[in-house]
Amino acid sequence: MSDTLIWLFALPLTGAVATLLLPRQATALANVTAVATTAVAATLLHAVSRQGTLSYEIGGWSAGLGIALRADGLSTLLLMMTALVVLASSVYASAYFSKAAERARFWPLWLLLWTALNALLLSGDLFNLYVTLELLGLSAVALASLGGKLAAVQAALRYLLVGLLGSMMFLAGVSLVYAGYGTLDLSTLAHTVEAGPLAWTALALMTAGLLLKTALFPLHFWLPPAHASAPAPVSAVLSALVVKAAFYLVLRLWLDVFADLLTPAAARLLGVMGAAAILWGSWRALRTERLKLLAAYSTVAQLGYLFLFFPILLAMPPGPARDAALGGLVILALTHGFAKAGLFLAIGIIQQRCGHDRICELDGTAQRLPATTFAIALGGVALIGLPPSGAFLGKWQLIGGAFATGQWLWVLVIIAGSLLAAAYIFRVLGHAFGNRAYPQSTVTVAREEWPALVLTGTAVIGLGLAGAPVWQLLGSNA
Amino acid sequence: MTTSAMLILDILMVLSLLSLAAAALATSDARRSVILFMAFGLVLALAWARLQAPDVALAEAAIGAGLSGALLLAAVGDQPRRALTGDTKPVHHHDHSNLKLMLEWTVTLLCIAVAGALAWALAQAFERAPQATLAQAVSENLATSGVSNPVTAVLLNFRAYDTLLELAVLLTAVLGIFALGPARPGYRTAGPVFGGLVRWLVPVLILAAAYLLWVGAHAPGGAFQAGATLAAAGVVLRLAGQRTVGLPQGPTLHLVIAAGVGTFLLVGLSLLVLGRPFLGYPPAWAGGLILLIETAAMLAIAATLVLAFLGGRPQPPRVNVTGGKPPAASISTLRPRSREGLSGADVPGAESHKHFSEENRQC
Amino acid sequence: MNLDVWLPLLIVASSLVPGLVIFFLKEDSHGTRTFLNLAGAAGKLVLVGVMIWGVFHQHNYETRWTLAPGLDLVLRADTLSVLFVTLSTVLWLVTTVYAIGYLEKSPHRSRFFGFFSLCVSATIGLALAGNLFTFVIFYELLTLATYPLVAHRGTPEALRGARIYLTYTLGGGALLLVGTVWLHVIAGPTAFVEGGVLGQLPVEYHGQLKAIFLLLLIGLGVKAALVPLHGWLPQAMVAPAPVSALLHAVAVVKAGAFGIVRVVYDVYGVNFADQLGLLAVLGVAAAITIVYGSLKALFQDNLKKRLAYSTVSQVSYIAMGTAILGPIGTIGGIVHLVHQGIMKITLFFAAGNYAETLGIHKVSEMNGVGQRMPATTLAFTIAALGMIGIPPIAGFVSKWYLGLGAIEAGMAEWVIPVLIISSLLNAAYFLPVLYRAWFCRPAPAWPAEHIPAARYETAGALLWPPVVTAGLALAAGLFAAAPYSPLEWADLIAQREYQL
Amino acid sequence: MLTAHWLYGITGCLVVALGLRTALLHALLLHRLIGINVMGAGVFLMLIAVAYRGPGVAPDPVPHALVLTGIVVAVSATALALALARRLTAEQDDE
Repeated sequence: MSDTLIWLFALPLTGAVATLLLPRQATALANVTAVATTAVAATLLHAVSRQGTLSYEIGGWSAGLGIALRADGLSTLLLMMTALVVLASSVYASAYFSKAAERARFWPLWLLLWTALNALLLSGDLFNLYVTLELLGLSAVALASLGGKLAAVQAALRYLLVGLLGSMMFLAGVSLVYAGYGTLDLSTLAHTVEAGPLAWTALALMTAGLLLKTALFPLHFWLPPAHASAPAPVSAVLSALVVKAAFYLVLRLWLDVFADLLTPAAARLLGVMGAAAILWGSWRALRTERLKLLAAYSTVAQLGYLFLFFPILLAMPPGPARDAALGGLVILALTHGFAKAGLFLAIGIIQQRCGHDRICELDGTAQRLPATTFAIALGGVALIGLPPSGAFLGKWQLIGGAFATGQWLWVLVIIAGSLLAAAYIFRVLGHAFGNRAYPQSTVTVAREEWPALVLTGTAVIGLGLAGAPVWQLLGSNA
Repeated sequence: MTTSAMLILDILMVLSLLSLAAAALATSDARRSVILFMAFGLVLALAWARLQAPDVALAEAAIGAGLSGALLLAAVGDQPRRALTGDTKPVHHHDHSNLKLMLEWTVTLLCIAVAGALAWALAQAFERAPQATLAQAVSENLATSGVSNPVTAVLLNFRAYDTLLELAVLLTAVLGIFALGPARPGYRTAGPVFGGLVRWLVPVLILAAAYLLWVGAHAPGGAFQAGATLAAAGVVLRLAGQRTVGLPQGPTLHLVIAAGVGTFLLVGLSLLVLGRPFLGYPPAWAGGLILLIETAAMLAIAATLVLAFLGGRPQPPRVNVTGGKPPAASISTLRPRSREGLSGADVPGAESHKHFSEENRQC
Repeated sequence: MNLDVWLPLLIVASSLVPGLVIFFLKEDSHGTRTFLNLAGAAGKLVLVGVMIWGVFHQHNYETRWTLAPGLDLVLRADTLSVLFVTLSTVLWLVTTVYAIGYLEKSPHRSRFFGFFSLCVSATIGLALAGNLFTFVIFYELLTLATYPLVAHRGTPEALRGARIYLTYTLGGGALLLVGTVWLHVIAGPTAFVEGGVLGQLPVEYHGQLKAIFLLLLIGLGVKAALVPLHGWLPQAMVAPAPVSALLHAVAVVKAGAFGIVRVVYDVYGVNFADQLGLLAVLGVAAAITIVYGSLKALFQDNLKKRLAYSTVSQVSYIAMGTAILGPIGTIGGIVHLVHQGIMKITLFFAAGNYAETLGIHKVSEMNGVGQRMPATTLAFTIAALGMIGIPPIAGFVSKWYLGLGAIEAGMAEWVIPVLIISSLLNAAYFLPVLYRAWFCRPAPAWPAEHIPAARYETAGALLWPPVVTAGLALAAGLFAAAPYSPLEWADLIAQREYQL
Repeated sequence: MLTAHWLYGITGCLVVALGLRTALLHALLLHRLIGINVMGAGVFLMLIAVAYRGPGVAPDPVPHALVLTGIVVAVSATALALALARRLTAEQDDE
């Protein structure tokens, strides 16, 4: 059963090699790989929900000497989201890239990115995590630069430099850990780590590097241009999954590995940065003229909510209340993943059909591209956090936690952010409902329109009405 | 050698390291700073040799200093300065200069703080001097690892998974480079003297690579050092004006650059299918499998590094223009690609839309 | 299958499913759409009938679905929810017929009817909500489902009206959410229980409970159009007439008023609310709104705007009834939930007919419209007189009970004057309209005669709904004492709330 | 704790700081790239210093392996960055 952990990264990697060697069949191969990997992820989800955390010692070497893979509730849920989002985006991409040359360039990098994501989510070894981070960063940059325009290349270059800086900081922290504790295995470290300059510096360096990669305000400057100038399916995955991978690592380090030596003050710092991200990101999203930039800035804001959970989680004693809050954090992250991916895919369709993504010229989209507009509306509902989206449950937990721990101020930030989100989403929908129509083709390819609908639907209906298992899964091995 | 002499050596080494690093980062002239960086790398290699890390020293000399240097120099060669100014900065420095000064100071202080924290942490680490490091574990399991060089054992057996992903990183890099456009136009074909030099230098390098690969099992060396040496041969050929530097074209080229990852996966997964753990070599076969993987890895690494040096897929002869052309040449070759870019702005309908944009400027 | 578990869900689904299907219909598949709409409405009516019978006989219908630990989506039928469900279902049926006639060959009908059904589903959902969490979910869904209806015409004014509507309701929704979560943290899942649940909480929480009540009151007051939160309502009248009917009578405004009733009676408990001094706050807000709305209505020449302000005023009778301690006042408030709905929808249907048939939008254009459109004008007259409180029309019953209740509760000295003033104002802004309609000589030509006088004064689908609802308004007054009449049902509710 | 430890260890820290400063401040892409590489080298130096066990004692091979991996990853990243820079020039000249 634990072989699934291997296949989760081995399948996409094999697919990458295959698509590279057989460019003619690349699209077919990639879609097959996507389906197979998703199936494996589903199997894993099932297994973990049945028998709790799974782990695998690569090469049969005991963790420490060798590298161990681990899949607990948290990583499994993220793996599942990754699989579904990448699968949908792959279907979309098969229709999105018209030229064979483009497809041949795209698929191997795409599957390498997936490999990196899965490897990162599974890895239980600090240095291995560094390698996965680099693989993730490089593949993401290569994909982001596929746009080929000046803006895209420039953004990709900045993205790369920032990413490298982040990984170097992370590596410095890792080196300190090995120097001090003689191990790289996360679970071993969790037991041996003790407060002191060593642990502090290591955690600080690793966290700083990861915050740079997950674009937490004020380290977000690189994100909007990079996410807004990439091809639609790439933007979808960058915004939905790649930044989340780095966030996932912060969560692991703070809540699992270094939990014992964390002070509320440190968590409050993260909270303040998160709050700033919410307000600033939402504000910029409201002011921007282009739909893709809007989506990118909203990512900056949404990540802020995730970090707002830290001061609340660390102020709570272990127990059902804390588990509920953690579940809220996870379901918020998942909802954003699905919603934002769907949103970017939908925007890609609008961009292709209308030839632009200027918000003030979208009038009549609701008539010309009803399905796509509906997808945007659904995604918007999730971003605002309105019921029945999973984000509603997440924000409920967030507000509840803030009240329970007496941190009222965060509530104001959450409400302000949500209202700003409503403002920028309905600014778009307002234009879409406008009846000043432009003479443009209304032909749409189902293969392009469905993925966006399915993803945003999952975010709103799926996670909103059937989200309870998330808590069970997290609880099963907490 | 006496400890005091050793100490003096150490101090000299450390000082030169610091001064070279500082100098490399201080000079504003690109070419100079690259050369200083390479020098820094070489001294670093010496320092590591002194710290009994010969494998790493070799790799640093060959890759860290050698090939990175070559890449950077090539970049300096075809980049007009302003390109390297390429706005990659979050903060805009020009005009208001006192803001710039403030920023510089804050960053400098931050870096000092980082250095301090690092040193402090490191000091504590050395005190704790973790006894239960993996060193013992490695030496205990070395016998069954299939090789006698502990570093190779860690790289290709105990932590083989890291190496697999690392090869994936190399693959990603070269694919990314391919996606960005064709290789630089070749250099002037070598004169008789250099030509003669090349004629015996290249075989030597290839032999050296083979030797490093073979010796890696029990002595310093291995796939990476070997791959780097092989790449060096490619670089030499390239400098001699050899356009394709003996690399295959088309599908075969893909086969080569994917060889490392492919072989690794093949071995790992077949073991899994045969009921062993992923990458869990049977002790009897370990040596052979590792050599197999290392050979494939070497080829892939060499190819990747050379392609990185070329700056892309080597062009079929007709495109190439002999004679070192100014960047304009490489740009002209890029033009068509930038047209078929993927960004939404050049999808059908973009033109037909243009005339609407005017009347809607309000809002 | 077990009906007790499935009935509430079925009642919501009976409009939700057709709505979702309609989205995917072609624009021109008129027949299928009409069939789905009417079938859904009729089916819902049958199911509701079953539910009324069951609830009357102490049946317990409950659908429960866990969304997260401690957060259950609960649909439950009690006397109060059944009252609101019945009202919405009946009026929805009528409004659907009217809308089908009204939107003859106007664009995007599939979209319109899709959201129209979602809107009603949301209303039914919040009527059946078994706890505050569920109520909030459907309350927000209602906001979302109404936005496209208000924006339907896509004109700049429509979009502007929709934007204002959204600004108010989402703002209110946010406060409601905060209040609900806060309450959830203090008191755990707050199920709606007759007589309330918060009374048992220790004294140190009372301060927080007051703050929470204000949050909830503002959140609900936005939809209930309590002054000064009423700003969106007059703006939203740019929407098509069926939507106005929906906003003013069936769904939105009602949802707010219903929420206030729920919070006071089934969350706080009316006695506990009084003990905290919250009823007084509510009463004052209601009184101000009643008078202010009527005053504003006086100065509107635009007919729909005048009706909108009259709604602002009339809906607060419900809040007023809630604020009056004692069963009689409660009956007055709750029965007005129904009466106001029937009468106001009649008025909006009639206004819509004037606009659609003769292009009349202003009161000043209504001279002599009584001769041209007698049936419509008669319906309008009945409803208007009812609003003023002339016996034997429904409105009179409500006001009568409110007055009695006030006297019983010893609040007469300020409630009675408010009732009298507002009734006078109602007369002042309705009677002139009736006078013009019946007794003034018509202008040589109507502003824009779309539908010529034929067998009927206008299209049948437009004519019958107001006639029917006017009849209902009359019946609700005449047969107030009959079993299953709104009054009797309100009486039943009051008995259960006060455990009489 | 040996002299070599703190001598090279501290040097590593300083080199990291030097590289970091350039990576953050310098205007020229090439210098920032070199800065990042220097930073990496500093980290590697720290690791090798940690692995050192004194004369005559076999050093810890694990950090050596990590550094080897790190070097290769660093060169791949540098190569990609330079390719991007080259494309950027071309695009800028296109403008």
